[in-house]
Amino acid sequence: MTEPLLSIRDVHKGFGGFKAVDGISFDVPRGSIAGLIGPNGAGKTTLFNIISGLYSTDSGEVILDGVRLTGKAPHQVFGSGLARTFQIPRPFPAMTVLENLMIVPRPQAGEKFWNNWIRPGAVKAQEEELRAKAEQVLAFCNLTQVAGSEAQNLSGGQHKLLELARILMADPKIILLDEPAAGVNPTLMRDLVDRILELNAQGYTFLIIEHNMDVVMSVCDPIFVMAQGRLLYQGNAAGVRSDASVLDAYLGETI
Amino acid sequence: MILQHIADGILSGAIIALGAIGLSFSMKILRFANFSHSELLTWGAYFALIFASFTAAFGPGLGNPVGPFSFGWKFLAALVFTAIATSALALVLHELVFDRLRRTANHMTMVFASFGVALLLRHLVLLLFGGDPIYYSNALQFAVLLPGGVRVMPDQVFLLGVTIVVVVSLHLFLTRSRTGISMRAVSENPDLARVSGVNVASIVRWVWIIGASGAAVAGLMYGMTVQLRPELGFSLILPLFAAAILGGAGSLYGAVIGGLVVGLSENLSVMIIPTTYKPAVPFLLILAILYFRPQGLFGERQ
Amino acid sequence: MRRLGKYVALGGLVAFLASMGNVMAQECPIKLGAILPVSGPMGQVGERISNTGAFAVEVFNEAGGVKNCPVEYTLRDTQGQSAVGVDAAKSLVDLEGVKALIGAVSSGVSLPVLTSVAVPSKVVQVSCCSSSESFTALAQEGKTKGYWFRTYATNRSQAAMGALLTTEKGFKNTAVIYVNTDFGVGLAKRYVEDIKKLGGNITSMIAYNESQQSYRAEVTKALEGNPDSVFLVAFPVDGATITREWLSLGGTDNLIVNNSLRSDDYFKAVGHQYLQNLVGYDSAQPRLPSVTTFNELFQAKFDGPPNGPGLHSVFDAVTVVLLAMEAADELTGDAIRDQIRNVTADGGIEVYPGAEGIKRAKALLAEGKQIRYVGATGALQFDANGDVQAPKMTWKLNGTENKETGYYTTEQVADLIKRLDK
Amino acid sequence: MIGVLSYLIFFMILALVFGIAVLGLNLQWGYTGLFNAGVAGFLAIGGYAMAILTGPSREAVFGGFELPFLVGLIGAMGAAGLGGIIIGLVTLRLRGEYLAVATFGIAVTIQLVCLNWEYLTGGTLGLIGIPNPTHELASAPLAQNAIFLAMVVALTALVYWGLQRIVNAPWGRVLKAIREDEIAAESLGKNPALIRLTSFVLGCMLMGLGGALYVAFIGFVSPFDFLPIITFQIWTMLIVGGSANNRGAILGAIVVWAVWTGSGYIISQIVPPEFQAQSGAMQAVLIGLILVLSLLFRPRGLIGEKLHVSRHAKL
Repeated sequence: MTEPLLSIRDVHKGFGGFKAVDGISFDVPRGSIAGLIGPNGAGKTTLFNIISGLYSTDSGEVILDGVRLTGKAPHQVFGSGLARTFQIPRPFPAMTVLENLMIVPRPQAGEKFWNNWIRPGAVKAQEEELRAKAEQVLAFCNLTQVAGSEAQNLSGGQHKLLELARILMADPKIILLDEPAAGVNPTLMRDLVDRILELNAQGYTFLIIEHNMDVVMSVCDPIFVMAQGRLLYQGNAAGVRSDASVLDAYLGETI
Repeated sequence: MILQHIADGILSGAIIALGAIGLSFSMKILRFANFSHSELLTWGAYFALIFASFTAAFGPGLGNPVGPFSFGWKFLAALVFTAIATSALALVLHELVFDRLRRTANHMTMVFASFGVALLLRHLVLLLFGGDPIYYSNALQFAVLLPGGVRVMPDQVFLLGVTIVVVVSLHLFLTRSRTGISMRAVSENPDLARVSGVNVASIVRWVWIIGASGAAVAGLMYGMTVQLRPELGFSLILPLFAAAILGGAGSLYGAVIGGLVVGLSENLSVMIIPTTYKPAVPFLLILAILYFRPQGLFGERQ
Repeated sequence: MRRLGKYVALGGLVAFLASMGNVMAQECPIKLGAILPVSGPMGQVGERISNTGAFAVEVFNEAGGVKNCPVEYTLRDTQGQSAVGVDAAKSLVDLEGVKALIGAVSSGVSLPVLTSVAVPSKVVQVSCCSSSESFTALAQEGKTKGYWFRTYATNRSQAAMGALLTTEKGFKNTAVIYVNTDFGVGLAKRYVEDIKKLGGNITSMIAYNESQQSYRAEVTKALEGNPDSVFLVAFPVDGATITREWLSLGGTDNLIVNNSLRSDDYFKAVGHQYLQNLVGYDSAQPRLPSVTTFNELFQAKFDGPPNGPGLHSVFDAVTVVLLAMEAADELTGDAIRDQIRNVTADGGIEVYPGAEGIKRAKALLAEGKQIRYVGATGALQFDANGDVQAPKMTWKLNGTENKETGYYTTEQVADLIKRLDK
Repeated sequence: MIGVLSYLIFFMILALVFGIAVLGLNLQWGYTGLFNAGVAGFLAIGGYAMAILTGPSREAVFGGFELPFLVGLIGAMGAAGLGGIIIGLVTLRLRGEYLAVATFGIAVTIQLVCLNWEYLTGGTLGLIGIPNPTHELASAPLAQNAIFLAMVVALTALVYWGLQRIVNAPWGRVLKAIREDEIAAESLGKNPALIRLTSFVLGCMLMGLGGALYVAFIGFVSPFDFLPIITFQIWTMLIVGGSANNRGAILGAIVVWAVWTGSGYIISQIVPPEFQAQSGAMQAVLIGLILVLSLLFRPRGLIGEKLHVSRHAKL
């Protein structure tokens, strides 16, 4: 058995008296599309925020490819090769779609302000490179026609694609998607799922929070089920369907 | 002497607290720092002056002095009059400037607009009433010696009482009345409140009314214990902001405690540092507190 | 950048067209510029000063103006800001073509105006009120090139008079409360030095910053040490606030006040009845009937006596400049500068304020006689640095009247200072 | 004719000196979203640094090193930058109005230090005799001012060019990203704390430069040059001109300064002499009205923000 890519070990997080994440441990295997499901308020997004460094943990740790992420700031986590999207997409609204992408890769020579004075040539060359790459990614995500629009003018589904495209600019080791299918129309959703499968085939690992069970059941393996801050079940789609405790947690909802 | 400084601090803190309540609410519910709020104090004080001069036929200034105080029963009428007049002024500003801006621009634009409005209001007072300091009553009130060697003026003690009454009734309003409860709902989560059927536009108007009334009472109190001049509110703007931010935006008691802390720290500071550095004290205090609690003492973390 | 250039060019054109009329106008009327803080914290003081300055011009015009030309008084507000004051002065000089500048009030504005406008543009600047010692220092370094004058007697003599008054009254323990500006700090420090030499004692020195909401903390601090008297260096508005709080909190009513508080605004604001033990000093008015004329003129014009900071001195500032213009061959800064000492020279024929006095002065000048203007602040004598020495008087309140209680000639004041500086 | 030219030169010097400070504020607010309400404090640091470094020595006052003008300029920027680092480290974790009030307080504190620390700043008297470099180059005042204006224009152009270089570039893109959504930027590997601090410090250095130029031009510095109203003025210039646009910042400086001073001129022309004493209040009312109206009807300023950030990413 190969070493897991992302490893969550006994993570706890409370807000005041409320335990949002209460001792979660699981491993995401390299090359997988892992699903994280559970009823609303189960602590999934909180866990994402912990993994990506936005929240600190009360105890426990997160390991990515042998590197401890716990205690790192979000930008350092990203630098270690973990990228995420948000449940409600957060594009840079008044920037063009193209530049929403070009901003991502690092290190960029031009992000040190003095390089724009003393090494304009290097900055220019790199910008051209970034632009070429961004155009490629935009084409892959079917966003070429909106490359010059302000990001805030895009539709909800396009925002999801934009967030994914943005992440692809950085070639991360693992991609965390927070409800990629929520609020997306069926055609675009199909598009999105195709992109995920294609990327997975190229070797990207995913961890996805999703409520759309068709998507989860068709693409995710393993699947982790959370409820009330705890891990309820882990296994494959068939196992999730047949597990009684999962059905309990989802009482009234169809899986 | 320390007791005297504490007494002075509480008395001047009370005025700051009253003014800061409106500022604190507008920061939380209207979601912008209203730099023209302090001018409402000025206008409040001058509205009371207008009232006093219109009713001069029925006795001097704010009425024939009652007991140890420098004013009479007319004072209460003046209080009501200035609260109404100042609220009207605030609502006019809201309709003409801030409400329009809310629709077209972001909240920072409103902050700058409030700078402009402040300049306008302050100098209109100067144009209308002139720059000379004015007193409701020219008679000087002498301090009463209390046990412990503390001297306070009867007016100030009365005004401290007014402050307490205002704060308690505001508390009751916010916790008992329908409008007050809706107001708190809007302050917690405006979108949710809107969805739950709260008329946000009317709540916003209530915020202006409450803020302006508090400012008017504070202005009147300030005018009574110190003097009226066009820079009355302008000179208070820093302490007001200090108090509102110390307490945490949107918190009634936060603003009151913030006001008292500012008043006390200013007065006590002169025991250890030269008086010339006194204006910096509220700020150093803010800085220290915000460094550890960026949301203020009683504010909620976002 | 091209578009920016266009905007600038457009702005320039507008400014140019706007000012054409003024620049091309004939030499009449002669313009006198005033840069004063008529808004902002000093607005109240500045407004009265400005009105008095305008009044001085009016009086001069009654006497036929300068060189038979009416004088136009052009006021610009400094808002108490140096940059605004500097720009206002420059625009008065360049666009309005004023022949001399009156102002500003605070040294923080007068100094930049002097160094960046008056001296480079070779225009005489006379201030009614700026007291900073920096002007003397600049003049000694030759940086004012003689264009600077002030009709406000320096802090040195004020402090000496204050100390003398305090000790003569028999006060032993004095608290000092002073405004935290160059004026207040300079005066208070000198006062403390002087009073120690005269055998007095200082209980505390409290500086206050202008335009604050309340001064209770300062007052409470100053009350420590149980002073039997208080020396107050302040302007009427803040001064009244401090005095009221001081008295309310049980402070002594043995007040010694600087001349900036010899103002009806101050007396009225505090209440005359509380100030009956107040004493003060001021530059003395010459004991001549013509001064009564000035006071009567002022009273008639403003419906009140000329009590208030800077009123006498701005009247003299304007009058001296206009007399110097009258005496000058041509209306250049240099010519006016050189005539200022001539029209106040010791040994000249004395002339007094008022239309009659000015007419007489003009007649004498026309005859080629030397004159000596003796004005509202006394016989002005500008020294090499543009500073003025004036006789002093002491006063107190008696009911609502303020009454002169003593008179000190220029020589007596100089002697006193010499004694203290030993 | 000469008078008009002379005044215009003078006017432009002050407008552009403010313009440089506005450019600094634009970097902080326009591009990075930092609400610095303490502009006057940084102008003061720059101004006093200039005075101490290049001014004549004085009894009982620190400084008076009589160093060359250029050293003064660099020193002023350095001092303001250092101040920016210290203040930034303490305050930049605050947001919006909270940052504004904290920086405002710092400016008040700086002004109080200037007023009261006599050994360093000369106290209330200020520092006099600060050399204006053009006085050695020409003797006629008009020529001196013309040279000073040329220098200020050159400096403004240099600052403008330097800023355009870095804001229309990947660095500026990160600033804008942080301004628009700090959490998203952070999750995409940008370090907001460091970048906010860098932008803040660079902006403070430009304010220091503006303060130094003002002081060298006026030849004098006192605490009364840096009242809080200056901060308000600089802000108005930026908002009226158009924030997040460097041309807008310069244009705003010129236009607002013209309104600020021109309104005094106009009022002195049209208001009858007996109401002259009210002219100050009328002027302030007018300025307030212009500000409010321009915000109501042109909230983006005269020249608004451009969509593209990096000059290499235009479509």
